[in-house]
Amino acid sequence: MSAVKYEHATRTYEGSDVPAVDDLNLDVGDGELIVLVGPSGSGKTTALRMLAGLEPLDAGAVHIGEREVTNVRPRDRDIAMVFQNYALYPQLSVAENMAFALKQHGVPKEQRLARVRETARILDLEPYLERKPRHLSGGQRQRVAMGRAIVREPAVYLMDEPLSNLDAKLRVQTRTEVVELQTRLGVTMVYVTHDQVEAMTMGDRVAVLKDGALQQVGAPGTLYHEPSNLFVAGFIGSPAMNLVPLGDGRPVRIGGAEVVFDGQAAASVSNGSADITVGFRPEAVQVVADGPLRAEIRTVEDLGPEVFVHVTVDHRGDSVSLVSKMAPPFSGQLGESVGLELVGTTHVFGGDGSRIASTRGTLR
Amino acid sequence: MDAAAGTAEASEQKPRKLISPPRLSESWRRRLPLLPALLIMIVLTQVPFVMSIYYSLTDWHVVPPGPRKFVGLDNYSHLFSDHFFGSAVWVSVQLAVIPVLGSLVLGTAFALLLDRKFIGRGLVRTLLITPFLLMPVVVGLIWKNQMFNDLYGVINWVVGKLGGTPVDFVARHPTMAIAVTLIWQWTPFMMLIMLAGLQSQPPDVLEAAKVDGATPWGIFRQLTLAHLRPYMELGILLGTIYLIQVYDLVAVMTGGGPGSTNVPYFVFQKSIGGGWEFGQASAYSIVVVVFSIIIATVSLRVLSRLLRGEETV
Amino acid sequence: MRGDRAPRVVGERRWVNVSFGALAWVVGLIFFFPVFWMVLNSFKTEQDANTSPKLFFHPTLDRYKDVTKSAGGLLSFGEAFTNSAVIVLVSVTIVMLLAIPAAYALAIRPVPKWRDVLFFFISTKFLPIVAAILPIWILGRNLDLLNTRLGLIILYVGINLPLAVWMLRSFFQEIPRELVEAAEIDGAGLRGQLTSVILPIAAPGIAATALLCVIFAWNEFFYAVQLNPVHGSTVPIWVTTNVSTRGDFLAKLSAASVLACIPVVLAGWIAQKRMIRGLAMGAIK
Amino acid sequence: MRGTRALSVSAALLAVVGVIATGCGGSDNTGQTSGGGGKSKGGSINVAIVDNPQMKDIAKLTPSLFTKRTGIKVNYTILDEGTLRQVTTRDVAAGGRQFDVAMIGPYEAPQFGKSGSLVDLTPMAQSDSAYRLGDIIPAVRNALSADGKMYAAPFYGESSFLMYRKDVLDKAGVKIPLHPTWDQVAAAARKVNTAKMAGICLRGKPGWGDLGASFTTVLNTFGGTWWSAKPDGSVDKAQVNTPAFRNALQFYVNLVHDAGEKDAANSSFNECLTQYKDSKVAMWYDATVAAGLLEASDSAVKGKNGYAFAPVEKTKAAGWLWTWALAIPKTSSKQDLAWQYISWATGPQYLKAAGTRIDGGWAALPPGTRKSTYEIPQYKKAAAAFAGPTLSAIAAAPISNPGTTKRPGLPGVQYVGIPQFQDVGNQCTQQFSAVIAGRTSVDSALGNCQDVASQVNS
Repeated sequence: MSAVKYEHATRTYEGSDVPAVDDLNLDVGDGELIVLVGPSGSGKTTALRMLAGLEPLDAGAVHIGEREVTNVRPRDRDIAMVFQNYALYPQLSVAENMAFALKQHGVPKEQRLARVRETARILDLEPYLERKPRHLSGGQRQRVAMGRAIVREPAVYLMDEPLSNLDAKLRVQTRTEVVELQTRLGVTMVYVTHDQVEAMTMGDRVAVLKDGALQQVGAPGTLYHEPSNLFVAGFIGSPAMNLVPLGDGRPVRIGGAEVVFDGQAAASVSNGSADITVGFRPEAVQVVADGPLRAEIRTVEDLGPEVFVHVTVDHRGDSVSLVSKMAPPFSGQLGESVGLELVGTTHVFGGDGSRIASTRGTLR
Repeated sequence: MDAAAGTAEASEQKPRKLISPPRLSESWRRRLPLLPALLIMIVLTQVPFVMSIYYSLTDWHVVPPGPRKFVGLDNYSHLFSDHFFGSAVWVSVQLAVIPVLGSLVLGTAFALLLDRKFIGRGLVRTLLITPFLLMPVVVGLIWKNQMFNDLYGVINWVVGKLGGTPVDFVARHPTMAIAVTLIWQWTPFMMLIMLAGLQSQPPDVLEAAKVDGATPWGIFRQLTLAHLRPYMELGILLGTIYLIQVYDLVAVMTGGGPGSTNVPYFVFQKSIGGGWEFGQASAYSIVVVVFSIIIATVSLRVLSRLLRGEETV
Repeated sequence: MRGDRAPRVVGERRWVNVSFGALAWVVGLIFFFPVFWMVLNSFKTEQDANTSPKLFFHPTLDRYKDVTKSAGGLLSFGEAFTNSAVIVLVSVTIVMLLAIPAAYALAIRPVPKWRDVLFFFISTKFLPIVAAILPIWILGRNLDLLNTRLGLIILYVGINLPLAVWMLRSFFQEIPRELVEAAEIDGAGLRGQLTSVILPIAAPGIAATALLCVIFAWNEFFYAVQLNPVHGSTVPIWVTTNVSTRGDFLAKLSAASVLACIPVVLAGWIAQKRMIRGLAMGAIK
Repeated sequence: MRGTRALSVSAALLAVVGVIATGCGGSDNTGQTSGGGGKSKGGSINVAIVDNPQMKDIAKLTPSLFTKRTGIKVNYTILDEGTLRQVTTRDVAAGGRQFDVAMIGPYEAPQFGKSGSLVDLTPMAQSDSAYRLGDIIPAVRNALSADGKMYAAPFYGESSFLMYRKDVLDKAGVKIPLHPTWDQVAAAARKVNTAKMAGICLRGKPGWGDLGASFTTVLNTFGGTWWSAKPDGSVDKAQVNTPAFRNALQFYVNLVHDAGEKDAANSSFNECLTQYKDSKVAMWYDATVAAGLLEASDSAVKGKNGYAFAPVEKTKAAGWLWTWALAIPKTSSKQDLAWQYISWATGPQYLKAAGTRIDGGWAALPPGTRKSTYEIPQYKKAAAAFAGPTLSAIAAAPISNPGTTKRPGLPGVQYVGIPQFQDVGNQCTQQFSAVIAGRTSVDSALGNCQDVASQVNS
């Protein structure tokens, strides 16, 4: 039985004819942490707000557990939500903030205090219980917002980019704490972020959205290795996948070198006549002294465990930039002319952006 | 006049060259924007105030025109024994407290009604603001002749239609009649402040409360009210300041008398309203100022949270 | 109007919203009734206006003719209107230009003794205006400011400045401190912070403050009649010239009052547009 | 995007200031002279008048009838009685130099004259043949003079008398003699008083010029007085706690309670006029100028009214005398221009010229100042119903001995001609009005009034 279910959920804001969320179908399993990710304006926050009941649905339905909640008031959906700016109640103390939801549902005072104290212990907020939100740091405020959700023990947790206002180091640390908490409590969580690294590291499954439409949903690995279309391929992974549009020219050539595909997919690609785009991850291309594809090094980013080499290739007259992930040490100098060699998987995308094939390719 | 107002602008307009103007000490840099307003207020209000204090120490009759004789504290001596002044103060208190609270409650209720979207919201908001746009003299005349009038008043017309016996409001209950008129006139003032207050409330806090299970009434009681508290205090402060000065409404509606002469009308009667004793009138006014400062000090520094806030550097 | 159509709030039954809308309309109409009655009277003959409430009558524009018909030497509506317009616009503009920086220096970058300064501002309003008129009139006479627009402009700045400073300070308190600091880090001075952060967020408050200052200045009668009875007379003086101690005047007064408050109604309507929440949201994101 | 919107707001504000500042600077000084309209041949004068219909008529006719002839431009300040008194008294007494001509009443004229604030008009009036000083009704001239010097030229005069609905009283079989007594009037009022139509309309609104005027005429004829007088005529002791004063007040209050109009405690001239014309009251004791309004063409009660002298009790006559007159403050620098205006405004020629030009026609001429007014044929015809009673009422006004005992502040019937009376009158009438409204008792009102009145020492 799925904990959360979007069924053809659609929402179009007044005054615009383009739907913010267009015919979304998504099932979330019980106890699953699903991440909605996408650039700003992709409808991820709107989708979350539709689940929370803060945005009405223009079509379709939303279910929580076995109940359809499309027209149910937010307060009757048994959900908790952490907002991007935390939305703490300015006039109430930390304890009162955390106990607020329980108080609305008439939970007796001592029980409220017990649960608040328990949650405060988990999030080590005990010393701040009597403080007002404005006297807390960003990180503490974020934890209070989390605490407010946890105390409620709701059916579903909704998180709207809760870490985006934290500094980088705190963000990484809080990210792992959230995942630990979610697994330990075994609760269903719908998490929205624009940061694809956060998505890949936190989500049991990740749903990529663009312009209101669901591009792909699946495990992080699947998205990384088997992107369903050009957008997902380009969006997931950092630095992004190398994409070279080749139009309908056959045989498939990049710069001076020809790309040879092995496996049965190669046949359908090489003798077809549709426009295609070829893509390969940075780690799928290596810089070698004398490979068939000539390129010139532009910048070298040494991140310690790996080195990213940015090169430009002369492809049909204009220079295309590619990036390769090399293992240290890497001795290439700026401006040096080098060769490129394909080692990993090469993806082929059709004219409409959908992925046609993923095979090993070699340059000759 | 415009030159003074310009100083705050001029000092900023200098293009921020690499070498900025000589570094003013931090506290002076903070005082700069305040100076024009502060200096103008000091000049405009303290000169007349000091002159008033001087007049209160003189016996100055204008009719028949007589010279100003310095009499020291004579004017103040019999002031405290004057029971007319006492009853005037009591009327002033009533004409400040009842209208302020009444218009605050109504103003807040209307602001809440108007904070939601509904068809024709802009028009209803304009309708609700108009009472405050009229001149007090006109408001007094409308209410006296057309609403409260025993024979021709609309209220008595309705009372008559409902079978009740018409009541002569202004004559029988002057204080309440003026208070009701003031409530009608000042509710829009309070509504404006409350509306601006409501719209400064962060929207995500309200959504969080909705998600947390609070009913609209629960949200108002526990969150909005607390958020509005500084605005209510601001409304009460500014409302009281203007209501203790009400004078033309009393003159037009009742022409003074027990239960309607408040302090401003009392002082008016003592000076240009017929008494023409500028010395005594100034004395009463200085006493009013002293009392007002005491009351304001207590209410602002102790009760209200308007002046609370972190002490600065 | 269309922009006001109620957005569907999830789970809220239709009639709840409609009933609140209806309640707002009912309250609005009841509260507006005395003004409506005044407007109605302005189209009646004095006979119809001064008798038991009459809803149905044959309307006439004569009262508006009587009121606006004027001969040389008499204060005409046109002259009073220009006087009032100049006095109100200049004085309120000066008040806002003084009050905004002052409120900045009392709320956002507070000066050391900001409590005493605020207290001083409000204490200037304690002296009953009826007593203040004595020294002010004598100062006006000695500085030859009687019967001049400048005299009332200066006076109205003194009257409205405390109100503006107090209100703006309250609205400036609402501005999240980090936004101002962010602007400051970008090198914005006072003016930069004002235009980029403070004005957009506090727009509802500023609009409300400016509107209230205009209303107080436009309707001020006592000082105006005492200081400018001959020249530079304002609209309130013109309205009261229609009151008569011998003979009916209600219909004429209503007509004069309707004309007098049209500009303020417009100001109110314009200010309202600024008071919509949209602006504030934009800045925070 | 939001930055630009905010910028446009402040830019607009600054632009407005710029335009206005220059404009204001420019218009500011024109503001001073715009009234003057540049120096025309005769120059310009500032005149403050009360806002009664007759005064508005002359203000509208001034450009065509006066300025055209003399080139003198007249800037009018029209104010209600209360505000006018505030502004003119301070200007005259404290040297405001705002007015060249101020309209004042017989209460102020003698006082300001004696204190040297006003120009003595007698020499100018005598030397100006067109003015015909002798034509002025003696009682009116004396009321405006002190020690034989006339300090204000009367423009408008009124006395008080009794107006009643002849038709209603005839139907009730009630007769009102030409010189009735208060007892007869009270009995008649109580007889015709019904729920629909009150017996008599008497003023009840606080104010020495409102309730004060009506009540003081009753006080005088009931043998009461506000103060007793010393041999030299100055104020002696307050007489509010005397039986005569109490009887007068008790009589007045009882009559209003028994047969008075609705909303009595707030009623003055205007309110009673409305109720009388609306047939809500059968009788009305007030200013003679009311007759002009009752007999006006658009009046619902035209031709149904009887007029009788002001009711008396212990004295022969009780009608009050009030006149609005034009005076020249000593501080005015244009006294010659001022007199030219006054002699036209209060002279006989204006009365003849205005008859055909004013809305109300001949009947709406300013009454009660000159004998010649009552000899103008068109006026006699138009004002036939009330001209006679008005003139005789004014002539009979006992301004030098209104009561039965010696009293200070003469001449003056419905007020005491001392500066302190304005304040005492206001405070006491507030108490009496409260009695009429039923908020306080006669005794406490008299007690409070006695306290206030006894603070006055000569």
